[in-house]
Amino acid sequence: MVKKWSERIYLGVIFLFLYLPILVLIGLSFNNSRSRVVWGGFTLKWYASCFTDETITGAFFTTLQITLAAAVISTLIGTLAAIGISAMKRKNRSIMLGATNIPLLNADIVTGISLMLLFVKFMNLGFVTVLIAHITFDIPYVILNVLPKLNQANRSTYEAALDLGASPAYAFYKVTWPEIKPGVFSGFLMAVTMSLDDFSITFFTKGAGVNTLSTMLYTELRKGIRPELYALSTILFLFAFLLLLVMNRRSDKQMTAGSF
Amino acid sequence: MKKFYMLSLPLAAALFLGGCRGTADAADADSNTLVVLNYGKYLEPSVIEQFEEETGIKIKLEEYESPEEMYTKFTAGSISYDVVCTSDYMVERLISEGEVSPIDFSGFSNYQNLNPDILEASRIFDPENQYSMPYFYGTLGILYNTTMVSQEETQSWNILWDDTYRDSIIMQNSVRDTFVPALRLLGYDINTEDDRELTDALALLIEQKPIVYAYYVDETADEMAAGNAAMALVYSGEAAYAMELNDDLSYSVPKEGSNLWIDSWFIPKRCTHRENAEKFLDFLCREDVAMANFEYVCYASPNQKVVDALDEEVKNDPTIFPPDEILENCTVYKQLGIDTTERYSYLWKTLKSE
Amino acid sequence: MYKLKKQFLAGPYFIWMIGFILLPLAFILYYALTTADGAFTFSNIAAIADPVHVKSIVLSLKLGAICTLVCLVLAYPLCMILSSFRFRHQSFVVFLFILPMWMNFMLRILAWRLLLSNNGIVNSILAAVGIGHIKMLNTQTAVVFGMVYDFLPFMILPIYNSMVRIKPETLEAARDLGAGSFTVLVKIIFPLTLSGIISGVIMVFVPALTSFVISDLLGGGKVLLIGNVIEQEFMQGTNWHLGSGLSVVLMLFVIASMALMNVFDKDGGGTAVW
Amino acid sequence: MKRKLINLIGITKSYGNNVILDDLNLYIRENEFITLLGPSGCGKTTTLRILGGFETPDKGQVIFDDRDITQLPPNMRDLNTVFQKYALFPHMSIAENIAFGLKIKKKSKAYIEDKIRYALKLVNLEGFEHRSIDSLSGGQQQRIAIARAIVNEPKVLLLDEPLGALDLKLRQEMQYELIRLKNELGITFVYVTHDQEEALTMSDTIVVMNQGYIQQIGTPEMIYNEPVNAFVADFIGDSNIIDGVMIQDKVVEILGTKIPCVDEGFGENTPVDVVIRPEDVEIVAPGEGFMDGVITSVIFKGVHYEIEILANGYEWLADTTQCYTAGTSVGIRVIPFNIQIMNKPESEDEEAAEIDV
Repeated sequence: MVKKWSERIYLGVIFLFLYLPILVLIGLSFNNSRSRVVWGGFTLKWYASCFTDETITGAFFTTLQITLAAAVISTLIGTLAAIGISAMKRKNRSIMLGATNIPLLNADIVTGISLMLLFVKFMNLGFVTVLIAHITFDIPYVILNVLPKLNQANRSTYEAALDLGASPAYAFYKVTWPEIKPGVFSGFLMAVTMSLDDFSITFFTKGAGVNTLSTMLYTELRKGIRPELYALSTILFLFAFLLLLVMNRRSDKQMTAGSF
Repeated sequence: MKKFYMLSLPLAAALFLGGCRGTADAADADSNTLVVLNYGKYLEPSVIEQFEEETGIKIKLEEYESPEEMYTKFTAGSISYDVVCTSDYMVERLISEGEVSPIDFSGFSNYQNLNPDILEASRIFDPENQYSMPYFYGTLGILYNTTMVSQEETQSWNILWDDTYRDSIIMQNSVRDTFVPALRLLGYDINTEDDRELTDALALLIEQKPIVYAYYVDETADEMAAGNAAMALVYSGEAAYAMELNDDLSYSVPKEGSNLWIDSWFIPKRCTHRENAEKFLDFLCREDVAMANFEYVCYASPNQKVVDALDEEVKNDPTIFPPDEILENCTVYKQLGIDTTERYSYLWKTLKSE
Repeated sequence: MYKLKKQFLAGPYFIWMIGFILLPLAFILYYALTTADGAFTFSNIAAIADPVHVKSIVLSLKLGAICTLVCLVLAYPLCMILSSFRFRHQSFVVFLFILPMWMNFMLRILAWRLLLSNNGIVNSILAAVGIGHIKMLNTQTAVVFGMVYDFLPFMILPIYNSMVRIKPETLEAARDLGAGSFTVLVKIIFPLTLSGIISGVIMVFVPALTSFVISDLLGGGKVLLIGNVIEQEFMQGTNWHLGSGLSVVLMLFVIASMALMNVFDKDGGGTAVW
Repeated sequence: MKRKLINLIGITKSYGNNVILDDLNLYIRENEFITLLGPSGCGKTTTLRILGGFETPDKGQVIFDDRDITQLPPNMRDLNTVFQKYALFPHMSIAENIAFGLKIKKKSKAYIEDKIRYALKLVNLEGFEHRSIDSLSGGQQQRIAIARAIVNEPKVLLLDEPLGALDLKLRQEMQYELIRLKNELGITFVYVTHDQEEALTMSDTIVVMNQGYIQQIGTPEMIYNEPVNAFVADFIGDSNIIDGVMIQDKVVEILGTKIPCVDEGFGENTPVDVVIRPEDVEIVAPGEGFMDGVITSVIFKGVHYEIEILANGYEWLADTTQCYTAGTSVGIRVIPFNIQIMNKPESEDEEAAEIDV
């Protein structure tokens, strides 16, 4: 019993550590003062104004577009790549995986600048370049999520499906897909998260007039962050939080009584 | 196929959002646009709307945080900016690199509103006043908390070396600004390229480092407003913002002298909408527009009409409009040679790694 | 026949990789090995030997190592507790830890500044309890703290994943054969989670080594990491050649640390990150 | 009789509202090969896990060697388990796996090496010391799991469906191995299975369980020949189980026909279950038995034919060595001794609880 309690306390402390800054930011979104450090009483006005301010909604929609488009495209390319890589010989596989690790391991700023150096040689910076950059650093997350699931998946079931006359596409859809689906799904969500959170790479690859929430925040650091941004971030966070709860409820229902 | 459908849903959403954006992008092809590069929050949003309404020109605004950052993006050359606002020495650098084209002020109807003194001061980086148009100006000084520091103390940069304020001093996280107090205390020119003088200043700054609370690039105003430090090296504009948040704060420029900065507009050579750019600059000189911008930014305006229209109290506020006796001791940054720039960069790293 | 076809599925990614991963890397290499005039040089790489740069990379290695160790010590027991819950959907746990990232990173670090500053919330609580003021912000400790905060999930996730893969009967078998809790931990759980630990260590150590925003925001600009040096060369000093040279050196350190970790990874499967 | 080594007293265990074991009482004698037999969910594995120390009963006591070990953790118990899915340590070699328990007991190196060699010999895998686990077949892995358990010289070896994952041939071979091992080692085996053939082949004693209750305990012969209720009869081998009415002592009516039997004391006109084993059904010429019918199918089973006869609306199952063709009219006869009469349970719950030893 003591062990149970100390375990719970430990869990609680870690989660407090991870979520404390978020509580602070949610608190700030209700602060009736433009300053981060002065409490001016409770207000909901930032929630009203964050949807009327055009620059904020503009940045918000750009963020959503880039995040979603990059996540979907990188999920497609990444999943296909993972399937391809898993079918490769050991040597080719390690070469591919080595290259895949580069964007994960490089300093963000180096990735951002190197992409910028590339882009300016061939095209104008703009919405598309940010999108390409995001896809580039999203793909590794997708591959690394899908690949373990492919390795766990039973290869013979796929072959059995082919043996039973299924086309490769149909066999993939009916046999392999259900097994890697959780990996693809979490890869997609990782990609969304990473895109949403990125600043450095976006900053270097964006063109005039393209602003995401991160880059907008950055330009506001010196002269005070508009409190609407706290409100918007809170909304975004709560949305993700609700999504998680719904997902968890669904998994509760699927929970079996456990084996005996 | 349900699963693929699910996957395609976010893509559809993205494309839909893209469709909404599409209208904005379409303006790109339209010649009637203007790509503006400016510091963050340095332009009253209604001014943009007003300009677009009056002229039908669509503005695409790009913002940045520090001149060096701007330089990185600007020289990468991927975006063809039509009109750029940046700091004095950066204007000078770009002029010397041949990136700036002269502005034809003869077509302007509001150019004469500008204060000739400031135009004169601008000659340090733009000798003929032909490449740039001043937008705002101000000083570098000490923002201090009157409950912790007295006004007399802040009359000299020496206060920043006072051990009684250990962990209560905020410096700038940018190399030239932080070197200014040290150089002035030693009696050197802030535009010095003398290696020995710079090394002396570095020694002074290394001596200071243990008592420094932080080198902040941003946030100084907020930290001061929160009372987390007694004083900070800041630009007058930031000081004004901080003082708005906290009545205990005050601002002064030490007698040894400091930096006078002038943020100016210029038109790059690669500009593709020159006519629109000049229209825009002329528009900014208009009294009502300049006033709107002044009220939004709260920095000293070089627009004489604006100054004349202000209350005496504001006009004589030394935080916003530096008095002449202070200006006399202040110098505008000059662009330094490549060797000195690299030297500075190295000294800065040395200081930080101590 | 099918095998051949399957490999081609990686085709689009392969092209993407060459275009947007390897080619930019080549640009960095080009800059690293040339001067501003375009002449070939090793000086940008050799610049790492400069005392200032040595100092910053040593500091980066030190703080990165401390951060990794703290993350490991915090994450391991946490994963043991979490894995005992046996969630039906492992991804639920994953999302619990990446959920905070839906709040912008810079905002979260700023919130920590608010919490840790001299007159901040934590100090107010400490003062109220009577412990008094502790200077937390703008120290190396604060930087490590911020790194641990930011990178902890990347330690937790791979370890958790390797932990839930251990079959319960394997642990029962060990207990059955007379192993006490400690022996089970050392002889069974630890070796079976080793590849997860290695992934976690890499996923934490590498970004900690290259980070620069955290040291700026929580270190008050007083802590100069190699990431800060590179950032400065690109953003302030505008010496891209030197910045690229140091980036290349940093990448060599990263590769070296990965190779070192892989020596311990018998499975050679250190890539199973999630 | 050997002494009682293990005594389970009043064991009750439930998960939430799901009662797995309800007041179970059972003793296990020294050197006995005892099998817990029943369908999945009958509580046999839970009983084994309580013995092994992996579960703690909600109520009741586990007495081992006159000591209450109910709360003792598994690593302190003097018994070892062979798991259903082998549960070998994937990161260790075969020798390391086998040495695991011995190293914990701090045995000398020479002793451990001796033991490994001995154990591998015992399970017919000599020379496998340094192979890795992945290189072994299922049967080999299972034998390593057994070797790993027995080197510790436990007083009791618990086996949880150890042969379940093996193919038929291997399973039969392993059955003989287990019997041989038991005889060589002279220790108590507690064996859990749902396979009645396995249970009948190897056990000294079989405990038939259903829904958390013990149905019958006895030697394989007893269980097979004298099932105490329809559940046991049905579960152990094939049976003809027919609704009947006990007209009076020694006379039972099934399918509209009165036939003689040897049972008494059920009262008059009592509904009963009548159980007749297929091999006890004699096929005779029409009119010579107590009932006539038509053969509907004949399946060759190697040693015998399995024949289905439709008579009075019931599909009789009969085993015979003689060959018939489908469609033949035949008579059915069973000698009274081979007719088992059982009380009908009033409800399903009672069926489970009926015999509670």
